[in-house]
Amino acid sequence: MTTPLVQVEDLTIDFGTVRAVDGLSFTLEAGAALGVVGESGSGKSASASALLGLHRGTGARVTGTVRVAGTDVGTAGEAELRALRGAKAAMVFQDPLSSLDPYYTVGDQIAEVYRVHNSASRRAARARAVEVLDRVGIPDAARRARSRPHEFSGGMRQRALIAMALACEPRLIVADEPTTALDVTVQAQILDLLHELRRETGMGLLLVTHDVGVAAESVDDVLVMQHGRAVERGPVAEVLGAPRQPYTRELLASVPRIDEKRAAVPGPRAADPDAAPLLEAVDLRREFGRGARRVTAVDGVSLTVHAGETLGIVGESGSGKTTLGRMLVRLLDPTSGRLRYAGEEIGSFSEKAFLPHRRELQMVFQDPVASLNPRRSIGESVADPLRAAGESDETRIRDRVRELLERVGLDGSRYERYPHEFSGGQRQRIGIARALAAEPKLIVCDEPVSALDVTTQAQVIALLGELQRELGIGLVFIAHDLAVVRQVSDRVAVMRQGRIVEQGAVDEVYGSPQDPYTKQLLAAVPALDPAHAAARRATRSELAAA
Amino acid sequence: MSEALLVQEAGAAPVAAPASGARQFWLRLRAQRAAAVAAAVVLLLLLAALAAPLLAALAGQDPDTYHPDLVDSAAGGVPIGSFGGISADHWFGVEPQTGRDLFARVVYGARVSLGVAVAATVLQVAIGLVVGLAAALGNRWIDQVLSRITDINVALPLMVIALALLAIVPPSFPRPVLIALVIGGINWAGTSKIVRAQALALKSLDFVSAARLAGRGRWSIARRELLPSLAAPVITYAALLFPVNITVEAALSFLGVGIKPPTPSWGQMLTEADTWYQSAPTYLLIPAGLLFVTVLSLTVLGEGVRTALDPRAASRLRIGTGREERGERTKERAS
Amino acid sequence: MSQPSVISRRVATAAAVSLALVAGLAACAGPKSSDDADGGSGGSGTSGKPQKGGTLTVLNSNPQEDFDPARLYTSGGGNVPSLVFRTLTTRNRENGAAGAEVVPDLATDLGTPSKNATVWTYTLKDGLKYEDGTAITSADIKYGIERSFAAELSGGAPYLRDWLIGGADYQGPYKDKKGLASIEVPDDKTIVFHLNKPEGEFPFLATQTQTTPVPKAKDTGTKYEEHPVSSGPYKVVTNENDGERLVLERNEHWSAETDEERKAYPDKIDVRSGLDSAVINQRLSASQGVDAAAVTTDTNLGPAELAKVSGDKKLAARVGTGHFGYTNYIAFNPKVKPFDNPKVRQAISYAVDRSSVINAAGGSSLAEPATTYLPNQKSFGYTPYDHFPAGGTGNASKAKELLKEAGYPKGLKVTLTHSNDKDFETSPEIATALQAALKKAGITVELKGLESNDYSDTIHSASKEPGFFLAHWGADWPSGGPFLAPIFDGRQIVKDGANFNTGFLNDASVNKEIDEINKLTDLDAAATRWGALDKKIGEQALTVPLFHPVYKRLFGQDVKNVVISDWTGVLDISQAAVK
Amino acid sequence: MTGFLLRRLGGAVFVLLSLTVILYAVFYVAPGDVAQIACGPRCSPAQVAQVTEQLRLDDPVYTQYWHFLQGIVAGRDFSTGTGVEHCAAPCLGVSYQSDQQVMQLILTKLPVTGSLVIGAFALWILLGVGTGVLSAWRRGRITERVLTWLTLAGIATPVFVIGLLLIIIFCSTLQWLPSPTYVPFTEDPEQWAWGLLLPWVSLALIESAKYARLTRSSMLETLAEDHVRTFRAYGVGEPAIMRRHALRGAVAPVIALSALDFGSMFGGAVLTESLFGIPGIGRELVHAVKVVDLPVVVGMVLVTGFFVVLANAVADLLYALADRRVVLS
Repeated sequence: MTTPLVQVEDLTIDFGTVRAVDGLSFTLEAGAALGVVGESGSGKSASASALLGLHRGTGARVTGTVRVAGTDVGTAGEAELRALRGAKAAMVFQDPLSSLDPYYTVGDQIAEVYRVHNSASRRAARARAVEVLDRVGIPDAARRARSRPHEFSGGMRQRALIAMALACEPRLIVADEPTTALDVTVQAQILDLLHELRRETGMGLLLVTHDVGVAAESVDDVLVMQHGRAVERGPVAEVLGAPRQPYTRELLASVPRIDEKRAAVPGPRAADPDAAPLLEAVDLRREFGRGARRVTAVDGVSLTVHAGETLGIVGESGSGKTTLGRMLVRLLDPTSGRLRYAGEEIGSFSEKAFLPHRRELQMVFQDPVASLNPRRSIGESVADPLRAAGESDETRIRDRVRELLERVGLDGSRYERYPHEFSGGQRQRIGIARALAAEPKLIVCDEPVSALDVTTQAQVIALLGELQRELGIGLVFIAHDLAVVRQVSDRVAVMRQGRIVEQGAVDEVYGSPQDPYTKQLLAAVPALDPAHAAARRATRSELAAA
Repeated sequence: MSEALLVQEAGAAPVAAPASGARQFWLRLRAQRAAAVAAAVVLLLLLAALAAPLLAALAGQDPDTYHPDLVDSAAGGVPIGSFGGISADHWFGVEPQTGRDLFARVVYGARVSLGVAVAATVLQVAIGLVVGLAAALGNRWIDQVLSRITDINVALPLMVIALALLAIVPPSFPRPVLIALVIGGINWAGTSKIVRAQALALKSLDFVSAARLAGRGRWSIARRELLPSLAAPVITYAALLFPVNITVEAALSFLGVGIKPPTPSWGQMLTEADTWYQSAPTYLLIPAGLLFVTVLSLTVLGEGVRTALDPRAASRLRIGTGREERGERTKERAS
Repeated sequence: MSQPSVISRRVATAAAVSLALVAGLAACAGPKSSDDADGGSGGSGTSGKPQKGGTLTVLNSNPQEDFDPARLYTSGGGNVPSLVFRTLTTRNRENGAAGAEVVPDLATDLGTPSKNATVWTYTLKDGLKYEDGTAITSADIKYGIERSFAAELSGGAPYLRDWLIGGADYQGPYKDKKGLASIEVPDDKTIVFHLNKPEGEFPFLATQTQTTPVPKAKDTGTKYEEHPVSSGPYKVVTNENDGERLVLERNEHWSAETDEERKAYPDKIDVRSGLDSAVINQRLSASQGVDAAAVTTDTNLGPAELAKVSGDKKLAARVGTGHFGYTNYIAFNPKVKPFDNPKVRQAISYAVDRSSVINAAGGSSLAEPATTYLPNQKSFGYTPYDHFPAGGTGNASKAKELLKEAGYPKGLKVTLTHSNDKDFETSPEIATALQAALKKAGITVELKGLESNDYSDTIHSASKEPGFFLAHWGADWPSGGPFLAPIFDGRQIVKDGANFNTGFLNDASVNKEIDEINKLTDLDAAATRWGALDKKIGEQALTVPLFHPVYKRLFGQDVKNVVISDWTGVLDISQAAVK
Repeated sequence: MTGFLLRRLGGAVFVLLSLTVILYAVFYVAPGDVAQIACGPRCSPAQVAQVTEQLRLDDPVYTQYWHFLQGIVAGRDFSTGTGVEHCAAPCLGVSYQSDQQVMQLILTKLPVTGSLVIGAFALWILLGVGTGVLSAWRRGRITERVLTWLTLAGIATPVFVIGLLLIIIFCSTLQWLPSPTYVPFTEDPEQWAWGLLLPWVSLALIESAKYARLTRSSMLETLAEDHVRTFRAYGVGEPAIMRRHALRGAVAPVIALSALDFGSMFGGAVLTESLFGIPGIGRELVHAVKVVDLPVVVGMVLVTGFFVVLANAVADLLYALADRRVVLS
């Protein structure tokens, strides 16, 4: 057996006082595929960057040995390192938009990289760029090579990045969360592409991801990381099928599964379909921009939400689900259509007339960083609805805020703390507490868990369920993750291009989808079982061909 | 410096720089040695200006007493003695023609120059904040009208309006106040543009939506949610405006509409000293040097404040307070 | 729709105040009378006989915005216009006091007075021609004077309007085709002026450019200044940007035989104006390239530059020093309390510190202390007096004593109005120096600085005039008449317009003496009596004379034949040579 | 695009009209008797009254403004005394203090200020961007510090101090250069350039400071971006990264700022014009304000305002051209 393609021994990386990677060792044989899986902060990305010596000159301290394709990354000179980068080992980054220079055409950027490692003419380099773009499935590659990154869709950009990686025929591709920013259907395509390329060229793949499902679909071996250390390594089927370490088990248990029915819900759920709906939208439309640039974000959506029930809304990015959610709580005015709440037509109310109902419709936002004002204490943020309602007794406000914080599982004495002192999941809880402070009848949750790690996701979802049972409020749960939606919803609506393509009881829609788009979506969801994954890959190509 | 640049520079500050308590801000500021020194210098200058009478008394001088015996009348009034008449009594020498003590005039001049610049800057920031916020939060009409007013403000030539206004206002009106009002009242477009742009960006953030859902009104939102986040870009911008305002005051003096004697100001001293460059160089070099030090300190301080307001800077500064910022987004540590 | 165009462009500088030459046009100075006659203190930069040829460059800060003889104020229109416009009489182009005399120009003599000096008759020389070769006639001179009455062409001195019969109501030839009857032209060579009162100084008035001939056929009204028809040694070849750049070349039809005054050595005069005064002085002191043959007709050395020049012998040799009849003073309005009290006015007279005022004005080389209102030159009839001796630095105790007598034992608080111009004359520096001096006498002075137009409006308005302000006055011609009459003749008080009798003096004996002196055609005899009158008026302490300015100006190293008269004080470019 | 241009045009007209209204209002209350100034200091009240009538200053201010607007649209006639002069539309009136038509006055001043601005502009871009690139390239080293100090000196020093120092050094002491004078380009291009060299340099020294800062900060910002990491990860060398990627990021902001500065410089070079005696718009404007010459002030401000407004639009356009991601609105 020859020397491994990648050989990492006792790799330790420190950022200032924080140790990101702690004594990591692993190898990767030529042509093999290794998935590095872990939650955020586990050190997986830092390790990947170390393979190409990208920590040089950044202030991070790196010890241990890293050998990639015969180069000792730790001791190599600048020139040697540059010869490694791109030519022998190429990296595919997470965010395809910011990873490309906005000012140059995609073709030129690939050509530039090609010319660094090959003494080719400008023309030849461009030809090579078109060739690899064509290889990664960019239609009309010769023409699209002359486009700038912002003229590409997200999936196309990610393909372009992969093309760049292919340009110099490297022996190793390091892909750092290559699909995280993408919709499921696109994610599936990219994963399929990587799979195919590997099979074709025989290059090694190191895939870094937080999504166990993605790893299951794409690699032979998997390495689970936590707190900078390797927890478990083995063939993918083995690790995912029969985890030996408790952490691995916990991780796997938290992953929502699409094929799992919603657990039976104990307690009173006052979802009486015959009762008058809490909120009813009829033919809601919303347009942005004027004249030639007009875009219809939501195009005639009708739906109802009852007290005590959860309506799930799924869709990919750009499907209009967020716009719809904001209209439901009147953060956005509908362009047309009707919106009835508690028997009143509120769609056309002025801000002033709506004020009495304002606080009864609340929202929990996706980004736990952006949804709390970083310069105000969290207590003040939670107290906002109380003060706005005219409460001025400081003691009563404090008591109520403490009560709410404790209700969502936080320490009630942390009134004076600022958002940055909390983790993402905690901030999401604060957001929920703030929504509850208004004593709402309905809460629209816009991707409330998509920014969270799986273990945290499960906790937040559980909290929402609990509150709903307790308070009998109506929930609208907007998400792109089909598995999550299945877990929480009574009914589900699938959105595409501003319209609802399918709507119904959750088990019906997931069990026997009618609309082709729903089918496509469901097929794109990565499965945890590698064997199953192969079967689904086949289904996908069938669907694509159809 | 044109306001466009300032817009550009201040605009580069992050929208809603996340998370920074006052203490961390202070830590980050202190961690930058240049900024800390600059802050000390600025503080010293401000103190000197405030304590001008005290300092002058300490030197045993006042800014208004003539010393005809210390200048050579036949030679145009050039100070007698080397280096512009620097002596134990006159630390910075004396002013040509009058023989007034330069040290006293410089410290009193600091009062006027810094005072005018501070007042003008505050005014620019205040007007800019109000107009910018109103434009960002108001409906399309208000935005249109205010944006046009801002355009008019940009197109108004400062010098022309200053000349006209200074002629209109009765001379009994205190000149430094008037100059501060004129500079502040004519040069606010930059601030309002920044504020409008930043407020529009902030407006789309979720925490502003949350405040609306809580039932807050527009102005309450502006005050509680937007203002604190606007502080970073506005402070940064103000630090850049300040030195510009000092030189504008000097330029007004050059055109003959600046601070009036006997009140000293650096700008006025510079203008007067201009022609004395060869025969009494210290007369020019002292105010010019001080102006330079002030502008330098303020600019460095401005950069420092901007860096300190950006929590991402913490890791660069290696004080370890902001490191978790990035990971924080997606991380939950056993809650 | 038609709107009349307009008028003089007379600019802030001129408007401010004193009027007279002062302004940018001619400021100036000639060697002091004591400095004698043989070459002026400036000397003639380079030795050797002046030759014809070359280009003289003039570096100025103020553009020659007015180039219409009707609109120029100063006698001979100052320096540059005098190269183009000849007048009935003109200044004697000599150094010092001799230069303060009036001599014939177009006319054969200084004029023949009759009927108690109310009728003046002039005869033109033979062979006078315009630049186009046509002959100059007395009718053209009459027309030139008449058009100066048109509102479109205002800007000239007020004497023609005040002296000529019917002058006050005449609106100029554009509106009144009949013309002004008090000017007669019996033939092409003769012109007769009928005055409404005796004026022995009419020959001085005849030096003003209004007596320049203007051919009626060539008159283009307000556009005339773009190309005025030359009667002098040079004609205008280029006039760009309203007088900012002027190029004058020889007028081939001018004959030196008819003109004893203008030497016209250079072939070409190149006037570049609009320059910063610091830059002008830098260029003149460097004297490089064209600047070697350069002069300035409007920019003095400032105190700072003087300090530099005085340390450099070579440079000092290239400084022309001149004295121009000019006084800077404090004016009182006795209608305003407490200045109605002569004791208060006297106290202030005693308290002034002339040495610090002079320092503020640029030091002893640029200003001479003044205790008389009239300039210290013979032609004005200078009669020394110092009614309230303040010494060099002020007599504070005497001042306090007077204040006590006046009823202000604890001192006094007053406001001093001044202009905000940077001219070292009525400017803040002077006011500040006074403020410091009066403080010693227990007088607290508050300063009130006004912008130029406002200042000029205020101090010349009978109703708004402040009690205590800085003022200055320059000579329209070197005689006591135009110096004293506008300021102290009670009949010249103007209630609803620009008033210059700022002390509102209306003393029958003064008025009578002015009339008597005006009857004299013997100018020396008149001068003596003007001097005596000045001394007498001085007793009333309506003004506190502060200083007479001294003008110092650089000229390039190739400039020869430097002549600086006491009339203008300016290096006379009609005499300068560059070869 | 057409919509963008039309909206900009509408905005520009509104802004410019507002400027004229403001000026009429300000000058209406300003002290200084225009007729007295125009007539001369020793005019009698009767003469002043005649001048007042001729200048139509006895009309109410709104009538005067109306005539001004009429002149722009339809032109006006003015008496010269001997005849009538027609001021063709767009007529900005005739100076109170001289007889020149304001439009002609502007047309004679424009090339002058234009010469100053264009030369200085070229120089300051060269100097500023060069300095910026150098200090971004040598970031953290002594070169950067020295350059930072130099640029700060540029910001901190008033132009009249720098200008005078340059004259003293280069014209008087070293005598390397002729004294600054304005010679029209059409007359002698070589002298034009020599005469304007010092004014150009003075302006450029001061203006280039901010370009240096802007270039440097834009480049550093770009260097911190993800795509630079991409190219580093593909073995692209540092010089190429600076040249191709970092500098490219500075192009759009520099172009946009240049357009704005270029526009505002037409009315903003007052000090430089005064110091060097360049007979341009700024100096004429200050002079006109001092003598209360309203038609000239209004006309000149209209022109300088026009350049500012134009520059704003051009800056947006250029920015969008330089950075295709930007949408014009």
